[in-house]
Amino acid sequence: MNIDELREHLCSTYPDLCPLFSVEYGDGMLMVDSSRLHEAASDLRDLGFDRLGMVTAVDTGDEFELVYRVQSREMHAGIFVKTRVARDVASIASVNDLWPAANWQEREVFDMFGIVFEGHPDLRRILLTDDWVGYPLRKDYEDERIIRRPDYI
Amino acid sequence: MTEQTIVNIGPSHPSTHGVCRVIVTLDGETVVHAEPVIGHLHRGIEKMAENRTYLQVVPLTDRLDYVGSMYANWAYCRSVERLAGIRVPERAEYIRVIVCELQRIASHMMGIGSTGADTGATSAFMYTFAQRDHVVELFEALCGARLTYNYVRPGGVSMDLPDGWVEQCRAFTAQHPPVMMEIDRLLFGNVIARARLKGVGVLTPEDAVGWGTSGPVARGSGVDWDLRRDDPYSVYPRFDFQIPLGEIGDCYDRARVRLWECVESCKIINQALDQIEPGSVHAEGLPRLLAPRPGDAYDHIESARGSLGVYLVSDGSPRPYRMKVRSPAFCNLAVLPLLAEGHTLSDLIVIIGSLDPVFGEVDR
Amino acid sequence: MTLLWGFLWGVAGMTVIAVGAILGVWWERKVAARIQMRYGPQQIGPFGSLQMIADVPKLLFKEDIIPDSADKPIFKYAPLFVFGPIAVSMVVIPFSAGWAPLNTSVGVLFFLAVPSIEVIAILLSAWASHNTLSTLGGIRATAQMISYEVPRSLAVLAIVLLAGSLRPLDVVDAWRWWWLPLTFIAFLIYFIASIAEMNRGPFDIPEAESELVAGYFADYSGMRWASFMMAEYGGMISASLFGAALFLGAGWPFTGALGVVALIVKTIALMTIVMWVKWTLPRLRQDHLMSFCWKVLTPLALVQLVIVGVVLPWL
Amino acid sequence: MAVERDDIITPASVSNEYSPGVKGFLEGVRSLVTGLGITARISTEKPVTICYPAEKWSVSPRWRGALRLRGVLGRDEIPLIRDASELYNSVIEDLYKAERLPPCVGNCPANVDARGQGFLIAEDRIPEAYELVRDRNILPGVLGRICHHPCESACRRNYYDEPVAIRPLHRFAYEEFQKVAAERLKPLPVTQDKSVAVVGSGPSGLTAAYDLMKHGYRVVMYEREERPGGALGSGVPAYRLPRDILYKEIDGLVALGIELHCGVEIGKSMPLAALQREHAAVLLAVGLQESRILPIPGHDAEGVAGALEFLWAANNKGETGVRGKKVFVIGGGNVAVDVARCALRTGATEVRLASLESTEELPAHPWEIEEALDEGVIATCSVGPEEVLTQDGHVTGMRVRECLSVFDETGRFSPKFGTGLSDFECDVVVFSIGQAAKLDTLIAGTELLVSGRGQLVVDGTHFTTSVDGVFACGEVVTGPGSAIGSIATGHEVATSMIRYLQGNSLTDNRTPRPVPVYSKYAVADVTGVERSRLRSVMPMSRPEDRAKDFRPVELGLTHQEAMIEAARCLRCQSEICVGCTFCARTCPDYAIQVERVDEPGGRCLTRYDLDLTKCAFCGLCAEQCPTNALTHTGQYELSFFHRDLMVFDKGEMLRSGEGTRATGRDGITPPRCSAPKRREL
Repeated sequence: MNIDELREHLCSTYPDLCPLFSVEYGDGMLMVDSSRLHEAASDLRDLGFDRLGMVTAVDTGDEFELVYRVQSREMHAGIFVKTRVARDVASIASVNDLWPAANWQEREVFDMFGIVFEGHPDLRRILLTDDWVGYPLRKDYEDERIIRRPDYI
Repeated sequence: MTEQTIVNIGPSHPSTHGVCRVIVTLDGETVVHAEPVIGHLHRGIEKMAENRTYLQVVPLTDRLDYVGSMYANWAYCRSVERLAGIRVPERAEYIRVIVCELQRIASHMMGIGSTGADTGATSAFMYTFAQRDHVVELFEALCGARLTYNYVRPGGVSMDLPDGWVEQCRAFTAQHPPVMMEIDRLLFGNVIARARLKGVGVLTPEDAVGWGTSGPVARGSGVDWDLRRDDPYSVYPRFDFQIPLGEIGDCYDRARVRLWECVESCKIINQALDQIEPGSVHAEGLPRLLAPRPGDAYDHIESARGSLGVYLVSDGSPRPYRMKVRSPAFCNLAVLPLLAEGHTLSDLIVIIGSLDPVFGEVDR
Repeated sequence: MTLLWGFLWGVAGMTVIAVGAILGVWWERKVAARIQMRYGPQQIGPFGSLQMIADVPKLLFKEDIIPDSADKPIFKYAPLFVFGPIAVSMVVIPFSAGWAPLNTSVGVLFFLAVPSIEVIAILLSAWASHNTLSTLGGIRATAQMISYEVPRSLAVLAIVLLAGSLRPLDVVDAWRWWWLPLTFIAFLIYFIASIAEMNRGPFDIPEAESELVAGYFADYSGMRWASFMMAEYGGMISASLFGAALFLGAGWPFTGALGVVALIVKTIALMTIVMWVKWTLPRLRQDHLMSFCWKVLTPLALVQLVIVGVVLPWL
Repeated sequence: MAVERDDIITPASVSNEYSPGVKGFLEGVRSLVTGLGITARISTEKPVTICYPAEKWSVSPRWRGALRLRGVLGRDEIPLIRDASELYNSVIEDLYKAERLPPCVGNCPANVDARGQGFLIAEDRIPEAYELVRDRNILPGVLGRICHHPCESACRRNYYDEPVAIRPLHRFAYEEFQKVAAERLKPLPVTQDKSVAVVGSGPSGLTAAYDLMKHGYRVVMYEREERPGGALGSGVPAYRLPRDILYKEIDGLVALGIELHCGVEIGKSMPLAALQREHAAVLLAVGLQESRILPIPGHDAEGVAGALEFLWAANNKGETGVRGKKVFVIGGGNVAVDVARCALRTGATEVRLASLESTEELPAHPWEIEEALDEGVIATCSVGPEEVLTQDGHVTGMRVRECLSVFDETGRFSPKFGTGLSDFECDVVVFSIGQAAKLDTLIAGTELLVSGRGQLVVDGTHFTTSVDGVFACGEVVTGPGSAIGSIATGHEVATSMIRYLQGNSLTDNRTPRPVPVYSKYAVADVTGVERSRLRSVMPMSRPEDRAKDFRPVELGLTHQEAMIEAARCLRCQSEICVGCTFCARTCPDYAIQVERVDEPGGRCLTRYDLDLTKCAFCGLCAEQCPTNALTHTGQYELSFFHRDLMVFDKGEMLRSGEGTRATGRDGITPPRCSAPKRREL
């Protein structure tokens, strides 16, 4: 399967959000609903995206944007899979069963954002201590040790 | 089966290459389960970056992979350049390639040397460190620092090559491969080292891909994947170089791949020194305060440890809204429990060393 | 009277070991440094030779840290028993033809047996530290030292067989230069096994700097730690001396005072080789160590015995 | 080890697998011996380490060690760049090579010391500032209104927020100087017996005359027109340069000793040869007198004018005959914009500016275009004149052809035209596509050569003509250019003439004017910048008011505004910290605290604290320091007896760099930042 066929396939599978592709790494983007994330990830893995490069999240204010980056070595392609979860019930299906690489990375996202990955075998804090209070990379995280820069530039 | 012992290796331990703690369940000397506990060096760099301007983040990236600061500098700068649409002058790209290949040598010297040190061959460690010191002296002449360079900047590099630097660099690349051959005979030809390294910590290619490993760890398992060739960035397509691969993915292959890569890096440096032309080393007319358009950008480079990526989100302000470092050492270290199981405690140390983690990068 | 002499010999042995350890450490630091492209100590005294003189007071005055969870009496006194047997074993070494501090008919046996007490002391100190790494180191040391007693003793047996006496002075007297090729395998085995006995690289598995940090003496500091180090260097000195005396003909080709000098030169040469090997070779793993002992050294030592036994009737 | 391609030269010096059995055992033994051999060999070689610290005697010149300040405001004086004209180039070059030349000075064609001006004005020494500027910029009051200020585009302040208002400060200094002009303008003493004639009283002629007078020569100046000033008087619109200012400033120069004869046209009133006989040297600074007009169909119709004539009429008569008419201006340069704006002021109903270049490429200065558009000028870009439409010999309109590109790949002027034609209705067409010299009467009877473009042929660097003793400068040599550019040629020709008059070689030991290169600045984002840091806004009259008449558009700075503006100057490259606080703002770790007081006369840095416990030695602060006052030292021994000692105050920052509290001992010499001697690799 080459890139064009991949695009067609994804366009037909996710017609509402036709992904954009380029042959270069890092340019494909696929926005899926959080309920369909695991399904989409599974599809992508079956299509040859055998590497999960990165799992991370962005606190957009009212919800979290989860960013997965999957790569295919044969196609020389990388796709961002993005999805959004609500802030108050931050929970999403784990992709640990598809790529074991998600194990630590999802733990890190849980550690920093408090997003729960359902089906993760070992969802504990990873970088912070187990008794840490709060999720530091959330924008509303408060800690008196954080030095705020003065407003001038 | 005897009664199992739980042994705590680290966080302060000479062979954890930083501050890693491994909780090892031992059956006699055999590892039943090894659980790495990381985060002792977590400084919250991703959080700190949200409170600094784009330029001020560069010194922070120095402290990610402190064995190879240039890589984090470069990955971050590439991401910023992609985000802000900055064109980098060609000379700057060449300089970046040269310093990063030198950095690869410096970093692998650490990796190979610590393979020796972990197995008890301390002298091999000193020999590789002498080589690393040559590189570090080149960097000192280049940017005035020996560890945290703060050299690659968004839009180019901070300073042009000093006078006589190219000759120094050529002298280094000329003397380096023979020394590597000697290290090869001293360390990897040695019957004891072979016994210690071969067949220890075998990572299958499937696991290597599935667990997201990259760099020498993946290539040691025969996964033919190198961003310099497969996602050619910068001026890498102009160079002729090979990508060494391992056969079975044991500690021996991983360490040997590193050694081989150093020789290939010398080739790249020589070619780059031949091709480099005079010119500007920094993009003209770059504002002091970068405030890229809102959006996100990801770029990655092949660091000494694997694919090092930086994901940046901008909200249009002069400070990154979110910075995520996809650190190769973090992903590589995740396979440690997989590799260590069934080997002895001594092998566990060698396996940690062969993954070559740098905890500044693992913990961020 | 005997008691007094014994006491004086003990003090002399201690002194020899202490001074030898001081010089040995300096020498090892220089050798290791040159192998590693360094200068080593060079600031204190000529070529840094007084470096250890400066270090000894430091070790003496260092805080003596005893872990709370340690078994205190054993923890405190185990180092003495590590160091003591090594010092005692020095008394049977034939320094020159016709002169050994203690001329006993079972001197060879004494030399092989007494330092083995060290194993117990090491195990005690390891256990008393109440530390998993130390305990592991102690167990490793026990296994290693007891195992290597076997090839070492067998190797010495070859030379005893040739000399027909267990008295070291008799061995020295009987030694002829052609014994050297004849017992070369035995000498090698003795040498290798001695390295293993004194827990030095590439057999430093019990200490294993990179694995067990320092193994059985990880929790020791100050003078207690120094006694472990002195034991290591004392072991090196005594094993080298004994090897040089038994296998290399002591003062051969000289006699008298010159012979003592020749013995010391041979000893230093052996010690240098020990250091050279340590700073060159990687460390073995426990299972490699054991199989090397039982599958290589012990059969070879037996082969040597057979060779000697076959040659013996024609002498 | 598996390899992908066969052509790899394997670097592996040992085989991957040993043979089985006894052979393998022997191979193993051999590997051990090999290893022992390698270490034995290395142990006989010279160690790579050095004896520390005895042999540690140099670090990289770029070493990022402890920081120090070279100088500080309040303790050290800002150096003023003032020297005799013939030495000035070498002074500038030396400063440039030493990286001590401020960008504003380097970028100015005449190298006016704008930094010194800012310093003196901030210290309330305004007449001195005027005189400092006048040394290099003969008419600060005039140029303070009309200069295209290359200094401000090079101002380092662009990098942080907005450039310092250097040009308005020239003007302000002139206005303040007028109060004390009477006692300060004294005739310069004539010490030499030779005299010099200058033909033309434009900026370049005045500059040369002033430089010569400073050397004690008598200068006689001849001007064709009734009033002096050259192109400043005839070409520059009065709304930018009120004529009384111009004449008053030239009067000041006359008061310094120039013998000015107006209304004397050399070649007509008296021949050039007469001047050559009478004076030891003659300088021709006659400028350009004629407009170029394209020979397209209809160019000779009534209603077609040249720019110079049009501007002369507008400025000197206030009437150009376009009242109630539509004006079509051809050209995209500054003169064309001037013509357009003058046409508006003399009553044109519609003014259209047509240029070959596209909107982005217009050669006129962007601020000029912006002001013109504000006033109601219509710009039609990327068109070339095709034909003047006429009816009965009168202009009725203009036909233009679309222009695809003006320059070819190599950057040469080579316009490519498309096929699209369009007509514009108009009554007057003004060609503003360049000027030419009219030299035929002047040079009649001499051996002076004229180039194909109608300009005097001169030696490009010394401004000597083909006749001995006759020099030329200004636009008649360089072609159309800026006023400050003409002034620069005036300085050069004065140097040549002084050497000529003293009988010295024109070329020996002469430094050509350096052309410094500075990186361009992007427009700084000033959204987060405090109000107090921004540039003083030049008061402007409202566009709808100013478009009607020739009153000045820019209204000038008040005394207070000027003082604040002068204090904004960063005193670049002076190696004296002015407390600009940019290091503190750049520091990622808040390690620097800077405070200063701003009292004229008592301006000083009150606090400069560097907290070394926070410093990460990233070097960002020293890298961006505009004055180069903050530098790294070569120190690498930075251990202290007490943590409190790690906070460096101002006094500690100003230490000499030899011996610090870091070592606890003063007077020991730390390693110099010298060219590193490296060991053999």
